[in-house]
Amino acid sequence: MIDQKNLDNHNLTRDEYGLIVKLIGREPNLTELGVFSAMWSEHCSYKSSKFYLKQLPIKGKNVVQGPGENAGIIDIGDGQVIVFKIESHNHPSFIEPFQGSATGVGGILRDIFTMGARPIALLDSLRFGPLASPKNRSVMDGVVSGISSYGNSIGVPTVGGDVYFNDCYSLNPLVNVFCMGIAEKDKIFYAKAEGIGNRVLYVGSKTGRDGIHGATMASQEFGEEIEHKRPNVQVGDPFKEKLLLEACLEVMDKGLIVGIQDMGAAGLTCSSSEMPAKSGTGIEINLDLVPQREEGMTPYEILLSESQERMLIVAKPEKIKEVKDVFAKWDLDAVEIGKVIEGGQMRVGFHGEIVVDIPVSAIVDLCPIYERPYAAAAQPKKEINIREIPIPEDFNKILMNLVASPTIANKEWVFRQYDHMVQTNTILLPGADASVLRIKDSKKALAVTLDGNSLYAHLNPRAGGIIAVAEACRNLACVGARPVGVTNCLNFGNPEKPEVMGQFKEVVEGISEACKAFEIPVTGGNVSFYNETEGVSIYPTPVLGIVGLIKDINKVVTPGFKEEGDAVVLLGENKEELGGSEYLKIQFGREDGIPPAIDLAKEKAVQELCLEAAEAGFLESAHDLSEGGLAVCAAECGFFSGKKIGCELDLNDEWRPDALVFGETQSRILVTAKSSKLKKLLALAGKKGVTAAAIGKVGGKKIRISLKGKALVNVPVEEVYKEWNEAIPRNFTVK
Amino acid sequence: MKVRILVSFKDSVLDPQGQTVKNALHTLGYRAIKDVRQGKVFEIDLAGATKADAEKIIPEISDKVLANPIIEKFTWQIIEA
Amino acid sequence: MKVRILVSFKDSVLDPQGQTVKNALHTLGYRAIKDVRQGKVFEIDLAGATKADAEKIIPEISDKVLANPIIEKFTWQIIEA
Amino acid sequence: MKFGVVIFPGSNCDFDTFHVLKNVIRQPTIWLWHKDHGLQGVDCVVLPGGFAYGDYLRSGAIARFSPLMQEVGEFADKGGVVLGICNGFQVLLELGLLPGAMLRNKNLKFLCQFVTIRLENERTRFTHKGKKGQVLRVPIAHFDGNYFAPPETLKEIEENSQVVFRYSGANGSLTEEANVNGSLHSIAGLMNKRGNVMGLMPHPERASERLLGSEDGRVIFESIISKF
Ligand SMILES: Nc1ncnc2c1ncn2[C@@H]1O[C@H](COP(=O)(O)OP(=O)(O)O)[C@@H](O)[C@H]1O
Ligand SMILES: [Mg+2]
Repeated sequence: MIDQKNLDNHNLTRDEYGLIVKLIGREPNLTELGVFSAMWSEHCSYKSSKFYLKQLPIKGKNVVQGPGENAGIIDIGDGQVIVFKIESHNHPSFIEPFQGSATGVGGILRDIFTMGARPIALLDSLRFGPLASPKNRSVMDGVVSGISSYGNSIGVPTVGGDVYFNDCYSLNPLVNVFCMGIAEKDKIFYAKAEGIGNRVLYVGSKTGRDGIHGATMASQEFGEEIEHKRPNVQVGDPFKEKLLLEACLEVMDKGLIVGIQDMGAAGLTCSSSEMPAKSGTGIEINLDLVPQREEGMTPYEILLSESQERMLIVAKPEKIKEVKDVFAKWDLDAVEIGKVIEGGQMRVGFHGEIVVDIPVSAIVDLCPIYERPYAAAAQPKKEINIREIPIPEDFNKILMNLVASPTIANKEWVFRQYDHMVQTNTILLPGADASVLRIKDSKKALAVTLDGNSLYAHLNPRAGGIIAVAEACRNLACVGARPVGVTNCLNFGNPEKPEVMGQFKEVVEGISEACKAFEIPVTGGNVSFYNETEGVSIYPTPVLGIVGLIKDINKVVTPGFKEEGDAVVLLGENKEELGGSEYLKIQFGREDGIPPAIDLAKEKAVQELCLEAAEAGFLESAHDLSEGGLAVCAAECGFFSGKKIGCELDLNDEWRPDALVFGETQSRILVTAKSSKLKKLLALAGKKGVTAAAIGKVGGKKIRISLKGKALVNVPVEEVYKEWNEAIPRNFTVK
Repeated sequence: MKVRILVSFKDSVLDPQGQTVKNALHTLGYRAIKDVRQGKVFEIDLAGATKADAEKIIPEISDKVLANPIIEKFTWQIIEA
Repeated sequence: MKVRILVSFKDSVLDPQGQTVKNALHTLGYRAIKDVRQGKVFEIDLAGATKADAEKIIPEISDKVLANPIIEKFTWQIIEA
Repeated sequence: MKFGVVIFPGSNCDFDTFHVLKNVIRQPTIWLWHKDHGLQGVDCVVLPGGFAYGDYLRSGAIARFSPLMQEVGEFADKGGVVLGICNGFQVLLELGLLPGAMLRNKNLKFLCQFVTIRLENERTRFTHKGKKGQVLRVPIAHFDGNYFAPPETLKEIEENSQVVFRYSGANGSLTEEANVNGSLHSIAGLMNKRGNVMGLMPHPERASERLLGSEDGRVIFESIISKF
């Protein structure tokens, strides 16, 4: 008999239980309850988010697969597709930073190769508490080593990502991992269990008692309450995954299988119910045949284990031998554990008894969808009275402080630990606005970026959503890439709280609005709720992963200044905006105000200008203005020049000097051009109706910025570089 | 005083390294080997400390620094007085 | 039978991992710790094997596989008959 | 010249190396599977980078026992040309075809970055197309690249001019800073006494195409394929 305590332990409500009984026509046994609990968890069912996610634009000419599969698929022409997706691994990464983040990488990789794509790039979006705290440092150290150990070992380059620091992440760090793969359009595989009588094969690591209830855990707040329920965090085995990757791609390439699905959250339960649910079939499996690492495992444990590096395959009986041979070649076992049946039931046997017998559709498709109450919460904070903020004297000092802020500082300490060059496709290494990968045997290249400023989203969720999309696209424009597809990871607090639901609703609306404006389809994503500890929630943190296509690899633009004497041109308009800026935070300790306004039509025009100028060969460099504004942008262009070249810029605006130099007004890109091409560039801007001002020249060893001839910033690039470069590593050096 | 601390994955946790070593040894013909678990050993010099000191310090640092109790366990012993 | 093999760096080889652990412990205030050396431990299950078997197999695999004699040394003992 | 690229379980620079040999250096190149027997008449065996057997236990420690490696050992004994890159270098050390061993990088972190290395010995099978003192810009990507050998061994290596590359500054100077992983004598690449087996930690295959930012690595492949 299922009692209230059972329900509490399984994080199911009375109503949900009532629905389960109705759907299966009787009371479930405990194992069946476990199955429902995992599949109806927030993490697997998206029950709180689905309603709002529906508004995301998912259509597009180039969309081969939108949301609903393991990953989204976009056609890039010439018979090729890209397959990409982002996932969160926040909770495990806090409990065990190394293994938590490592297994996060393992999970997203499986999502990609399970579709027949060879993974070609990983990116990671990380959020930590301030590095002054030893705990935060050790979380960051562990997370980065974990990602590095898994990605490096398996040989997929980790080519980019982002890292932000804020108090709100001290007890809830975020680890979002993105993976992209490439496949031939006619060789995509899906999680199908078609063909009555086809066999179900289990491949990969043995099943142990790890991570039971992982999905449920990711669907609850942290607190003392959940402490005792904490499962073992799984230990990743990248070597096993590498074998699995090669073997799976080989059986797919040889056309030996019908369908395949990884065992991620909710393990065997998830794959063995989703596959038949998608195909309108049923499945029969015998748990006695499942390879087990430990003795005496119960059906409940076997079904809900989240042991890593496992896949479920459906193949025709006559192909079984060949499938097994391929796996044997890679030192892996493929074990027959069941078959596809008629009738839509999931029927699980154990020691000669049927322990689960429920309709797959009930588990997979009929979870209630909630339109949770939301409060018009998180109203944008009141406009700050900008005149209250004194204009500091020493702009050099501010620039030094800004580049030393870990959010802005050089992230090389992180990406130097990632093999970002393996596969020899990375032609624009991490550090740039977007990473660029060549596609061998073609003139094309792919650009990828992750973005999301949560302070903006905290101050105005809708603007946060819009800006995250706009900035990601702008980053792509800076390297000369046009966006082709979007994935997103939405990290929030407890959705049962109306204010959090309010934030969620607005962020999603913002993302939808921006994606529609850019006419780019959302092909998938991930929602991570309950990033909340002892009642304190993270800032709403949307992370956008956007992929762009470059038609001619020779037209790629890079952020570094090139030659002394090149003209510096600012595309876009300056404004007087300081709300939510890194400048206010670092200099005045304030996280308030209204984040920068954004006009999507203007944003698009600026990006289009940058793209056309790149295609026309007018640009020597391009880098967008974001955290830290113009001064930080110009300094970075100097750092990326390789020779630490400076620049001399003179502005001619009526705004406050600190807003001009450090403000984060959107829709601006700093580009350089040979003086011979300057006129053409400005003419093109005029034609497109985009404000563009020649504001100075590349050259010298200093960053010099003045306003109407009056010097504001005048500091050697080398000195600024040193601060920028050492800000993160100095937290980790033990003498 | 010298202390030895052994840290290894809990029995229920997968030990990919140990597994791989076991497989390698099998391939080399060492069939007598039924299982291998791999862990870490720390030898710590506590010169001047008393047994009571060790009994206070060692479990503390093992739990806090050397091992992560979520997935690892430890044992320790004094190997030199 | 169960056997434990400890593999550690020879004294002539620097052990930066041990040093790092030591520094970390110092930072946390554990000043009593004078030195840390870090190594590997293997626990091997030889179910059904005799002592003589172990005495033959263990030094062999330690020397050939588990330790690299250029940089490492090993010791072993039977921990469960 | 016919090349054979060995695939161990866990190799991950196998495709990259194959690509450069076949499409950039344009030589007949075949795969050699670690479980197979027979080197199929190759003139040069290349052990690529990666994480053979996950690098569990020690880098290269398990791969050395692969059936094919016994034959690679015999091939080397007969004077066959063998090149080990990164993990391949580690395998050669474990196998004893090259002297010494690898320790963790001195900062105990994985390091992926471009480095500069100085060509120390140009009178080798692997470098005769280059010049002594020439500085190459080539990426590294490893956790265990901190070269170690006992003093007697080091002395012998130096006396026999077996050091082929050292980590150096861009101007060729040997500094502690340039020696990113802490290798003894800044050793980045090493050959055997006979001169037919070389291992190096940097990845020449990642620096053989203009698009990737450096073509300095080609000198090694071009030396191997031309008459020495
Ligand atoms: N933020 C989102 N935007 C669009 N689609 C989403 C979002 N979050 C999740 N989805 C889609 O919902 C589906 C189910 O989520 P998924 O993350 O695949 O579950 P699992 O963790 O089992 O892989 C996927 O197709 C995913 O792309
Ligand atoms: Mg999935």
